[in-house]
Amino acid sequence: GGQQSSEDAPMDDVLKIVLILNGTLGDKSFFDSADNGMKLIKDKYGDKVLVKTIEMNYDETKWEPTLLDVAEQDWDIVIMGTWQMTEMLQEAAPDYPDKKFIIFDTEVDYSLPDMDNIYSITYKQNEASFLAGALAARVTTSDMPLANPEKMIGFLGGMDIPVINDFLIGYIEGAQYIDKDIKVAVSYIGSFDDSAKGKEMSLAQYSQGADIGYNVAGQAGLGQLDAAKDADRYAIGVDSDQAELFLSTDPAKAELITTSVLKRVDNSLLRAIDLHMAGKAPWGSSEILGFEEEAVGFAENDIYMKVVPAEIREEMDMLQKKIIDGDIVVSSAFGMSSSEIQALRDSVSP
Amino acid sequence: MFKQKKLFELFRTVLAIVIALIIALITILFASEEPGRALSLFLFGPMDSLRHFGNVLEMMIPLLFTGLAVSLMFSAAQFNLGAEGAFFLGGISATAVAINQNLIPFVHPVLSILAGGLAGAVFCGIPALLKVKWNASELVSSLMFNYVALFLGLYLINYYMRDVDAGAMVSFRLAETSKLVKLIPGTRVHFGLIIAALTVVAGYYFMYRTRWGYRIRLTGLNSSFARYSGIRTASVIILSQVLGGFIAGSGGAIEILGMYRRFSWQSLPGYGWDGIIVAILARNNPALIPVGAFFLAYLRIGADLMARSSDVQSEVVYIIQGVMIVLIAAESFLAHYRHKLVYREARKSATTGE
Amino acid sequence: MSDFFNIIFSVDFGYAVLRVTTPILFAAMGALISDKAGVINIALEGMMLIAALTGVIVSALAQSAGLGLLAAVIVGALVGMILAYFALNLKTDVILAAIAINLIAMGGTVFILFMVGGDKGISSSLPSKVLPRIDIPLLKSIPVVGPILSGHNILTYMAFLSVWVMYIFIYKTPLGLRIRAVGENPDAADSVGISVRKIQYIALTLSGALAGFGGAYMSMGYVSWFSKNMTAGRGFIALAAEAMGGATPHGAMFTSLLFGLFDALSNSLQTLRVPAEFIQMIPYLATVIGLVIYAANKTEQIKRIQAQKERQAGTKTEKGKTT
Amino acid sequence: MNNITKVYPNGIVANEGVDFSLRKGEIHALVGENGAGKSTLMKILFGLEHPEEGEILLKGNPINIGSPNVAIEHGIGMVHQHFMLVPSLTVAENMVLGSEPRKGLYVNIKKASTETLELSRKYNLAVDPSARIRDLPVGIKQKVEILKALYRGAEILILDEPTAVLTPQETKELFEELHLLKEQGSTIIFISHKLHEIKELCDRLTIMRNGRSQGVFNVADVTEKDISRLMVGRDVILEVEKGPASPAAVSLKVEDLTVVNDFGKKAVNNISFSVRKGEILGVAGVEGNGQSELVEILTGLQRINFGSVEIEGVNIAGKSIKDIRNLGTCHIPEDRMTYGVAETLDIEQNLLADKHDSSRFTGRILTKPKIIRENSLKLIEEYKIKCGSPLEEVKMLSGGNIQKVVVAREFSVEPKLIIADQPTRGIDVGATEFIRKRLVELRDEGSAVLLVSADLNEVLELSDSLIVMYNGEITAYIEDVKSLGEEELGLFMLGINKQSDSEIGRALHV
Ligand SMILES: Nc1ncnc2c1ncn2[C@@H]1O[C@H](COP(=O)(O)OP(=O)(O)OP(=O)(O)O)[C@@H](O)[C@H]1O
Ligand SMILES: Nc1ncnc2c1ncn2[C@@H]1O[C@H](COP(=O)(O)OP(=O)(O)OP(=O)(O)O)[C@@H](O)[C@H]1O
Ligand SMILES: [Mg+2]
Ligand SMILES: [Mg+2]
Repeated sequence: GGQQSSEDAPMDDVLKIVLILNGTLGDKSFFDSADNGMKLIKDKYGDKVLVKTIEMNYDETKWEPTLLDVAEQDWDIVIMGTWQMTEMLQEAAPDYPDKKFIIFDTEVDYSLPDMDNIYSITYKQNEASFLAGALAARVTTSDMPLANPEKMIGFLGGMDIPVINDFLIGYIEGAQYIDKDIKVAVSYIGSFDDSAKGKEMSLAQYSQGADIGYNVAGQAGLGQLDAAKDADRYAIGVDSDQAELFLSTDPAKAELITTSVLKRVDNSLLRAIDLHMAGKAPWGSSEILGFEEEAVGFAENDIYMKVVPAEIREEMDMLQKKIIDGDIVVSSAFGMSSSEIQALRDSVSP
Repeated sequence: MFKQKKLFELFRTVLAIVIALIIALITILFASEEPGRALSLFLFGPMDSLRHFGNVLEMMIPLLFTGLAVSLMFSAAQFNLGAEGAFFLGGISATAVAINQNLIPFVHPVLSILAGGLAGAVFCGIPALLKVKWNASELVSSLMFNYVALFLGLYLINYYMRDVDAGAMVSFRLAETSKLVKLIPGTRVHFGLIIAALTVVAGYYFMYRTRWGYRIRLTGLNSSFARYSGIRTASVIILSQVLGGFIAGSGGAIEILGMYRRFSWQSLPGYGWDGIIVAILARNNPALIPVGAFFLAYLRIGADLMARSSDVQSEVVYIIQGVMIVLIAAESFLAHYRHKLVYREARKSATTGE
Repeated sequence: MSDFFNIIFSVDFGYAVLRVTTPILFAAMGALISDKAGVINIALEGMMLIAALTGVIVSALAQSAGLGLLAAVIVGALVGMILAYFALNLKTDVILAAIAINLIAMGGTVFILFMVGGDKGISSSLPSKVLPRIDIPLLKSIPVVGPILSGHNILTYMAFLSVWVMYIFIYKTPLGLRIRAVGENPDAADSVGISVRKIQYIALTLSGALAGFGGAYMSMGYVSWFSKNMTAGRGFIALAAEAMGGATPHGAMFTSLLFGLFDALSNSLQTLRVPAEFIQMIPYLATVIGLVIYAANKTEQIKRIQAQKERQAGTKTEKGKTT
Repeated sequence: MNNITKVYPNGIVANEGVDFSLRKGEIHALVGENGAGKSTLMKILFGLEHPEEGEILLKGNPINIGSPNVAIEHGIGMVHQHFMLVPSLTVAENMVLGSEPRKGLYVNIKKASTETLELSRKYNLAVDPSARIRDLPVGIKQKVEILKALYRGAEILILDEPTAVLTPQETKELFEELHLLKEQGSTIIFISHKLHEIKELCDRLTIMRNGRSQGVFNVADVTEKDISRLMVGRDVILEVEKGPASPAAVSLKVEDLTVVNDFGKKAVNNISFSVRKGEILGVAGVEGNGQSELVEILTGLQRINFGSVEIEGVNIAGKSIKDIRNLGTCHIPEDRMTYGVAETLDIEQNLLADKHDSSRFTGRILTKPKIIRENSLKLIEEYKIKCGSPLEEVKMLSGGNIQKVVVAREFSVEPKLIIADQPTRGIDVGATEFIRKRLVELRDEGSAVLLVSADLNEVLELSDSLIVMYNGEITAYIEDVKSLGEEELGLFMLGINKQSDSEIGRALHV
């Protein structure tokens, strides 16, 4: 459920926006972030907008009916995310030409007819992960208090699937950019729920010599943060600023989360509505957002400032600039076959 | 007397539903500012448009298959929980055939469904074989095999069927020739419903009107007696599990062919457990499977509509479902009154009979 | 390959096995007690989940890990009673009732988490407590064994202790005797004035309490928060472990450890160059293989003995004939 | 007990206004047909069932027996028709179950054992406290059951058909023990279908029929014939009329058969005999002397170890149960609830078990419901199975009627060889008479009958010729049973006497 109910919307000049999530809230990842986007919009525009978030759960057969339901209802803009929604949207959108659709984290095929009421947003998470990889490489070779001599860093993925691997590839490239000899221990939990298993796997990585890990496994990845505390090692969070999660309840743990790679769906949605209000929204096309648009980022919080030595931070800023300027081009896992990815993983395996 | 008992059963069920609804309402009161609207969405939402009612029928299809599969397996007194894995593997195998672009319509879905069914049959047959040969608990082995099925299936998709141009771990698109036709315009109700209906009818006849069904039931009710009567119980057990697996596997195949563009499950879809619910509600009787499946599907869709269109948390629907299922299946609910009724009747017939 | 051996012969690995085994062991003991009383408890999964959430909420409110544990165990027991009420009083099929409880637990925990913590995924906003780890003074200083056995969460020790307690309880105490009698022949128990329903109530309640320990370990020991569906099938694995262990406390402990061993192995082996899916399969496949080997051994043994006896008897018969 | 009425949830009125009274120190028999309501009445007295109407007075005071616990407190003990023991527990554990002596938190097993021993000495019921129930023969189990009731301080002891599973020797022993109990002040209610036992043991008797009491009588004042008339409502012929047998060709031939059981013991040791068409061959012997194993081999339930068995000229080694049945064999099993029926299945389907796939009842694919219904109605009528409809579950029937279902099914195949294992165990005189008559009829129609029974009367009355088994071996072959006295038979059964090999060899009819 969301904040307001739809039916009793009074005036016509209110912009009615609905977000349909093909999952549930609480993922500490981009569904939560998208929901937060709706809050940002509401905060900024107040009574001029009506917003609502609908969770469709993970049962894929429920998504299409929901999409059609909301398309038929009195909403002006329908927002959804992930690649899984694209084909449904491509089929549905032409039937509702007076409605607008925003889809994030993927893009529709604009070569198809009548796609001009859809705006697609994708993110350069591989670029942000590149920075995480570079940071991890610097940390493991540094003389920071919890670093060890082994040149080994960890990666904890939820499942062996393209989105996760897109993070992985950026991470590997970032690490190798710093030092070709860096080894990356890669584990997949096989689930996005099982944080205990996530912890177990991270502990195994730490005990095998990794001194910093990067988790990209939703809720299950949080196990890595616990593991970092147990093993006294560093961690890198993902999607939202994970240090913030624990800052008040478990500061000791928060101190080990050097930074988090951010995927700011919220910012990108607010930006989209801003553009729409200004009449400049690029309906009928797609945008890839990155550091510049603050759609991806690197959590430069107090802990980052405190824990990471200044010269490393400076180098990170420099790398970020190089990426923005196009001096560094980061590859993407989308379009790679499973065996190619496997080969890449094997090449850096400890 | 007989009629009165039936009436009483009806009354009992209605009352159980009413009580479950009251509990649901109380839960909703906690979760919602507009409980009345939420409840009415829950109750009547599935009937307020053709599409919504279509959703109920769509959801019934997999439940009919797994419900029937489970009831067949349980009828032989085998506690095989493999319907879950069989359904999943059925979907995978069907996908392997359905992504093939060079087959002709009609033949294509038939082959895909057969592939799904075969995968399911093998999958559920293994625990039965282990049971018959070495007396290894089918409960344990099927439960563990479900996880194996999940990871095996994911591996097959990931390494052999994944569309690298897609932005998620999904298979290639299913060929148009493989899809099951839609039956009702404006809904996604597909030909699978007809197959399911035929399967259920066939299942009923199989269980109650054929020698094989008889053997399965007899073996399930008393295997010593079945053996004594000249029935080879080991093969009967295997037959029932293989058949159940075949039905569950076909169900998975049909679900994929009817409802999906590509294979995209990343975890076990849960229809095997739902099948257990349906089978127990139907007391393993295929004739009652549609009732159980409709009930569960209606409950799910109503709950979804409520969560979607009101402010009720979607998780609340699990609570309501659980309470409803438990109360409706409660055999002793109002047993006291039933007994009073029986007693009165017996007295009456005793006095008039003399 | 030497890496492989380095991993499994490391101290950390041994330590991990015990850690992974703990929640399963508790739940397996829960499965055992209800099994002994003749009711199968498929609701362990849901019970653990509910207890895990309870532990977190109460320990955060009371600022005491001990109270959190207590509450988790009590709530686990309560859920056991509810299952008993439906299965025994209302005569709902016990499997169906348990599936319903699992459903309710799945949704209800998230719902309550949202009401209490304002978040649907994780309880990190609650200042919950974790149960302490315990160093065992003398043991600790022994090389290799010390670091493997010492320094675990208190619940890990309690889990292994519970096996022993269970053994005493089931085989030595009057209540245990009654539980076994009820499970094996309820009519016989009934005929000597034992209330079958009461005994099964007690067993399911204890089963819930044990699952409660397992749940508390998940959220207050294993990790330090509650997250959605965090038990991730451990309740079912426990069920399997109990059945595979031949429904005895020590058998169940052994099989839980076996599962723990293979789970820990699969966690450590991801660096091997094998697709992740195969490594994720290991614990489950190993369990089935273990089960089959155990069962096959037993049947083969019986056959062998039978054949041997036949041979012996046969030679005697032959002799008897000729003389 | 005054005016007791009990209606079961399925609407069956098991007791209707029953009055029942006991005098202190008597042995009171309760008799009636199967399903007359005896067990129900006793279960009410023991608190296992609750009546809709009526009251129970103990020594003049109304008491409310809500559960067996209350009954036990009032000094009522019950030995059930079917054993109420936990097989994996020891005798001592079974004894004390529910009222265990304690030592701290533990069960005081030592005390349980010594108390068991003391009690067993006091009442002359010898048992070994540390033996596991599952390893004990039925006679001992029965003793444990009685001791269990006595351990709980029973002054009123209800015995529901305690002799149904006992051998004559064991029955005799039991009666001595019951007399001893009576002398020591106990009151006993005794249920049995064997009227001679009642004559021998009891002081008074209450007769039940159709859920009502037919009155109380002094045992001395009524004859067995009177009792059976009051029970059944007509005269019952207690002895089967049967003409002399006219044996024809051999139907079953057993040669040098040896069976090794799971403990490596030779349960059947090198026996040979044959059964001819048109004769009833009895197998006499104390239970546990190889009869069950022999029957299991003959019916294919167990694999042959050594020796050969031919049925209708076909060697059955390696043949399935189905094959053996197809040779024209039928089998009335000893344990009807395990092997004879599926309790929760209806009567009609139970009647079909062995012939569900015969072309008469099943077409190429579907079964033929009409013919099946005709068949079940015919059998129900022919065998006088007391039931509401063919669709009633078998478990709703009384034990005797369940047995009739088994017999009806087995006899309806025009059997060439009938293997009847304890065919009348625990069923009332009416049903017993009926089944015996059918056996003789079938013999006269040319079937070969192998009759295994622990009931000496039955063996002596029904058999044309007889083999006696002791310790897995045949100790005697009696060609003409009429010439045999009970005393002589007893000596063979106990293995004290044994015929010469050549005499026994005649059993093979070569
Ligand atoms: N638990 C029960 N539920 C339903 N009906 C029952 C139940 N127990 C007994 N009956 C019915 O009550 C009637 C009387 O049964 P009861 O046990 O008293 O007979 P009985 O005299 O002991 O017979 P038997 O000689 O076979 O032991 C039977 O017709 C039976 O069908
Ligand atoms: N669950 C049940 N439902 C209906 N009737 C039952 C049930 N259980 C027992 N009965 C009936 O109770 C009566 C007595 O049951 P019991 O088991 O004592 O029969 P029985 O004593 O074996 O018969 P018999 O004296 O011929 O051996 C029987 O008449 C049986 O039909
Ligand atoms: Mg390092
Ligand atoms: Mg009786």
